[in-house]
Amino acid sequence: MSHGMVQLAYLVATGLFVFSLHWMNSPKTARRAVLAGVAAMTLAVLATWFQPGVVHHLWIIVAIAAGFAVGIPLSRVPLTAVPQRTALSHAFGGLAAGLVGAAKYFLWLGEGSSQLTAFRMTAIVAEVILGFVTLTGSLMAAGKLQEIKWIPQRPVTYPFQNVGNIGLLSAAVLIGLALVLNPTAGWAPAAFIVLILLALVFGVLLIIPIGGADMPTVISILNSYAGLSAVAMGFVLDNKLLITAGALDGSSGLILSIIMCRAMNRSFTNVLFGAFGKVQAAAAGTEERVYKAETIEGASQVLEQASTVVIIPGYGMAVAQAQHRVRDLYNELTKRGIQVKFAIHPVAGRMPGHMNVLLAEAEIPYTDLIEMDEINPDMPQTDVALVIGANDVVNPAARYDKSTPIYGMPIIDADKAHAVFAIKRSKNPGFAGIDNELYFQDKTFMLFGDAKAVVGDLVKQLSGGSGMH
Amino acid sequence: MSHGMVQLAYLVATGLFVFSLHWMNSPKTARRAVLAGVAAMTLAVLATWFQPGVVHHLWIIVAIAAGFAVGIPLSRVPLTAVPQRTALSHAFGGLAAGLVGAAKYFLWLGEGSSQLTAFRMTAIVAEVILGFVTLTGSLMAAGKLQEIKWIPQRPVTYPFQNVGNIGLLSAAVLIGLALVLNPTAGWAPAAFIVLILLALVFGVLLIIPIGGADMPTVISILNSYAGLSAVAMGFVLDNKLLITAGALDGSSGLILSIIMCRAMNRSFTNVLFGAFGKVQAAAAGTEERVYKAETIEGASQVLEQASTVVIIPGYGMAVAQAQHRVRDLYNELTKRGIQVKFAIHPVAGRMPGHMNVLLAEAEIPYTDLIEMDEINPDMPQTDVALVIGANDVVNPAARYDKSTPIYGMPIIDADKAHAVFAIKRSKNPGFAGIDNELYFQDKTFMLFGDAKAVVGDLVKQLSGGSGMH
Amino acid sequence: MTQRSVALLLGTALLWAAVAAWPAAVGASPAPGSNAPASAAETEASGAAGHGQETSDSWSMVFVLLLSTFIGIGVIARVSRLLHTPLMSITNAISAIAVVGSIIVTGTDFPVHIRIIGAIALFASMTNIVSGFLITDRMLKMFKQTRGEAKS
Amino acid sequence: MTQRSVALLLGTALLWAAVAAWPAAVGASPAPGSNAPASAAETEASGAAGHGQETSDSWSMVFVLLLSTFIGIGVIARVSRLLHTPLMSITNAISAIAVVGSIIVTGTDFPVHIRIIGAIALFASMTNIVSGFLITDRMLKMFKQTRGEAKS
Ligand SMILES: NC(=O)c1ccc[n+]([C@@H]2O[C@H](COP(=O)([O-])OP(=O)(O)OC[C@H]3O[C@@H](n4cnc5c(N)ncnc54)[C@H](OP(=O)(O)O)[C@@H]3O)[C@@H](O)[C@H]2O)c1
Ligand SMILES: NC(=O)c1ccc[n+]([C@@H]2O[C@H](COP(=O)([O-])OP(=O)(O)OC[C@H]3O[C@@H](n4cnc5c(N)ncnc54)[C@H](OP(=O)(O)O)[C@@H]3O)[C@@H](O)[C@H]2O)c1
Repeated sequence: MSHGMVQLAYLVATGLFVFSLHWMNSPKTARRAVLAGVAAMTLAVLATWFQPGVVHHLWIIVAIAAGFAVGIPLSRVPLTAVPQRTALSHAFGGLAAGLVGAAKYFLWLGEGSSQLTAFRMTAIVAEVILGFVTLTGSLMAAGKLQEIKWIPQRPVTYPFQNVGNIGLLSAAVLIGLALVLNPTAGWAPAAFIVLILLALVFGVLLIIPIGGADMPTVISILNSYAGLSAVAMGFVLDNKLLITAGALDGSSGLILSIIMCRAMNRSFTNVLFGAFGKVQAAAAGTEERVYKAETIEGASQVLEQASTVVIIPGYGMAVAQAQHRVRDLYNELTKRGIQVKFAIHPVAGRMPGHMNVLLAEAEIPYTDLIEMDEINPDMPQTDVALVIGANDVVNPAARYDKSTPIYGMPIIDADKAHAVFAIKRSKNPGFAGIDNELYFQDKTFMLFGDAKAVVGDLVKQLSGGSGMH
Repeated sequence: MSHGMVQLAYLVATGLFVFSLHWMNSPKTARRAVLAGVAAMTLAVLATWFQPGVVHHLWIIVAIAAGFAVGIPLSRVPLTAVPQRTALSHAFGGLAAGLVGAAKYFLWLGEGSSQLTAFRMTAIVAEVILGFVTLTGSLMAAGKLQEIKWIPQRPVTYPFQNVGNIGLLSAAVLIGLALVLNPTAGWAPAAFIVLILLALVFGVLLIIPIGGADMPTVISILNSYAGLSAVAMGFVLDNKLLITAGALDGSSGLILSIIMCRAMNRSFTNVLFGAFGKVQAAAAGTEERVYKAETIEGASQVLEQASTVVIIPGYGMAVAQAQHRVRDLYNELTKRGIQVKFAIHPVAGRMPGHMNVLLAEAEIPYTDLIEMDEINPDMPQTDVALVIGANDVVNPAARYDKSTPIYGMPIIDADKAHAVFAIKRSKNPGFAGIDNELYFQDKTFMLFGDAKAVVGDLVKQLSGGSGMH
Repeated sequence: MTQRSVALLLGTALLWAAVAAWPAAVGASPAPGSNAPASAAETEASGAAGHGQETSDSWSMVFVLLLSTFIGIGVIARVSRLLHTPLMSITNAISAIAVVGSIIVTGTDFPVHIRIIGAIALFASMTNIVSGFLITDRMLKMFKQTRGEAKS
Repeated sequence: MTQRSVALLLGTALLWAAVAAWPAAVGASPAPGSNAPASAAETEASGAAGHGQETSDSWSMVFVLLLSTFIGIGVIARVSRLLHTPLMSITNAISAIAVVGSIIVTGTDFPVHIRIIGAIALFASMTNIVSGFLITDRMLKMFKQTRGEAKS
């Protein structure tokens, strides 16, 4: 393939990538997005492969085959493991970028100083730092999400943590600067290796002080690091396709993390840099207050009488894998002519769009998944709000209690419904560690138990009772 | 200014141009758009000017001063003359692009063949053809819009028009191709001049067969030609800022013309290439039908009784410059607690957004200017629809009569209001040349006369009568 | 914007890109010539645009064109319909970016006849810039949201 | 997206651009070296990415970066909230475009240790591509608009 043809292929691939992300704007066109993405990637791979300089075909085939062998099983993970998979994937992306950067450095080093211009060297240093930080950072994040034993879930803090981290980063940047100025000095290769090691260590230390539950935001930020390292690789290889694809990825990570921070009412910088510090544990409630528990029979009677039901799912539904039972409940209720909608909070669960995928998996039509801002005005006219494993996203304290970590976060107005049922296993608080006012309300009734079991029982009760109706 | 600083300035200017157009998405941020545009342009001009090679400062100052001297008065034209001004401006843009292309060609010609690469030569040919076609085409369009005597308003057709035009264009393209292959041949400079002449002639012939009323669409297309010629100049000068700004302009012209075509229910290709042919005149109505005329007194009584009035302005309001009287009418009616809205059809008037600027000029709040799709559902509940100089955009024939040129065009449902008043000067048809069913309806009453005069009389009647109320 | 028109526009952009880049694609001794130091030196001598320090290859420009077209489509399609008339005049002013080329042709030490051509081009672009931005601002000033605002 | 976050993102893009382009901006003998035929020949010999036919200057790349970032912001901000999880996995697959660099390092006639590094990188990117697109498609298949569609 001539240079011109390769560039043309890259140009078309660039266009297809943009179209791919454009088509993600609606579920109707989204599957086309995957097609466009696959086509673009195939084009890019083939155009690169069939360049005259590329001759070791067997090597390429073996590596690609290995990629398929690992990639296919990785795509079959249960949906609850998607955050971990994404993190692992970022680690792989960071690894690839870092390795290519290192390979290019040692190659050009062998060819003399004319190759290692300041421009290229800057790009290589950026690529290597970003790549290897992403590698270990994402591995740590994946470990925390998978709740691997020897990776502490809780934020780990120790004296001089911030100072140490900043020192480490400064050291890496200084070495990088030295390398840009003297890329071919005798000490340069050794310094390059040290740079890599520092990046690897920094990745670990960056994530250690952040709690497992903050990982989704961290993953999104690592996503944009992975994109930026692809951009840097584009600068190293003088390849515009890499720059564009990397920038698209980088913006995506950045925007998703901004959206998450907003919905949690935390500033972007607070998560990025405040993460160095220790997460402030909320004070436990002072007085013992009373919950009203309700039986399955009672709850199903109330549900049967309702004409509008809003189901508010949260992290607990994901953990319990209760989505299929929830679908059965939805079917039972709609069969009776009851209008059932789902209220989706932007940060319900542990990753953006978490509830949507789970409920879509259970074949609930997405037109019944309503965003918080749209459903809140209807809550006062709702007969029953059924909270399934959600906690922080329905906590009214967010509206007024300045001392709580969730103060100012927009919530779903479950407390405005005529009656509230809440399914959870215990009296423990949610992710933010604070008591939930909603559960002490007069009109709130608790259904204690695992979400899957409780919803299953409700369905059994309703379907058994439906004959007698 | 070093090369790096110049490029940085261009980079920032590129970003500012994008922001400028982004801010045009709402009237609230639109004035910021102008600021960003001016800042970007100033940056680009200064960065270019202060390059080391640029030494003839007096020349530049004189040319810029002349530009200000002509530009300032040109910006003070009445709003009804905006289409002509825009066309004239495109002519200037085309001229500048064409001249720079020609200058570059003769410069590089003097410097030998190594400068005139095939790539650059292709770009120069494209720039020159686009530039000079835009020049004469836009002048013709401006002339037709200004209704200059010796430029025929009506479409001019003659035998072999299409064949002749296509032949001319092919000749220009062939000469261009020859120039790309042999940019430095002995005949090349002469061929280059011929190319310019052909482009100039083609611009005239392209517009002659198109009627004056189709000019707005033509202007938009010429807008995108002007943008594309700037893109070509960017390729010639190896300047990314030119490419970006030109592409922004090119997409704008294209999108506006697509919007216009859609709203007129004509295909884009029909306007682009169908324009070569003769516009089919619609058959005149066969039977003489009866209009009911109404007096100013009668109309103002009905208006006073109404609780909702929708005013539907059209080209006639623009011609009569009646917008200030319309504002007075709006004030009189709203003073009485009557709800008054304006229904804005996307192609009312003679250019996109025409009605909006005129009504904004008359200080009518833009929140009362309602787009067609939004106001149509409310029309059946409207007491009075007041049509001021609109015709095609309220013609119900568009819904069912396949033989009319406007068949399929979405219209404003004036005929669904409880009563309709229509202000026009005569029984003549509108732009599409067909009778308007609406005027023969039982509930429609005509107010014959110039829009400005009639609305003025209505206002006088209402304000005079308001004391007796 | 519907999918169809986006596709149409992408098609146009690609077509244009292909035309612009064909010499590069068929390998007909394109920009490399302009990248060689020899010709760069010539460019320097003639004081032309790039001042010979760095010139970019044709493919970069094609990429820039494609990306800019995407941005243009995305941004313009979201411009409020209210503002289509001012949009026409502001893009008109922006397209007068041809001023950059005009300044170089006018101000560099070229033969007088070339500079005269340049000066005419500079005058024409400057007219567009000045009148385009001024008239846009004049129109935008008129758009008032509330009656109070409109009155004051 | 609010104005504020757009501004934030533009700022980030410009910052990054400035970092990437500083050698060019301060004139510290940057890309021209790579444009010179001598080094181009070396590149050809080493069979690296560009195959020495054309290399673009650093500024072109910075422009491409800026424009791509704009496109990214525009496109991503309009992705349906419903699809944020699949969005994360599709961008994940797209960022594996690093595969391009990996193929060159693996397949060109470089010393074996370099190629081994390349092969690991190629394996890693390929894993991301395959698993990223497959899982995205798997998730998207689940989104059904109507009950009938959901049932069938
Ligand atoms: N979505 C994102 O992108 C994202 C990112 C970062 C952080 N976050 C944070 O995550 C939180 C999400 O709020 P949320 O309301 O969805 O969840 P949450 O506040 O973490 O509450 C989850 C609730 O589910 C219950 N639960 C757990 N396992 C259960 C089971 N098997 N069966 C029944 N109930 C179970 C828990 O109570 P028991 O233990 O008593 O059962 C808990 O109260 C927010 O604070 C948000 O800021 C979200
Ligand atoms: N807006 C655009 O971008 C655009 C672009 C291209 C084409 N067009 C076409 O332009 C037409 C616009 O429709 P329209 O309904 O606004 O206008 P129209 O169909 O041209 O009708 C204008 C009406 O105003 C009347 N009129 C003219 N001068 C008047 C005056 N001084 N006082 C009172 N009435 C006067 C005319 O009747 P009398 O002569 O009896 O007074 C005529 O019936 C459409 O067909 C559209 O396709 C629009």
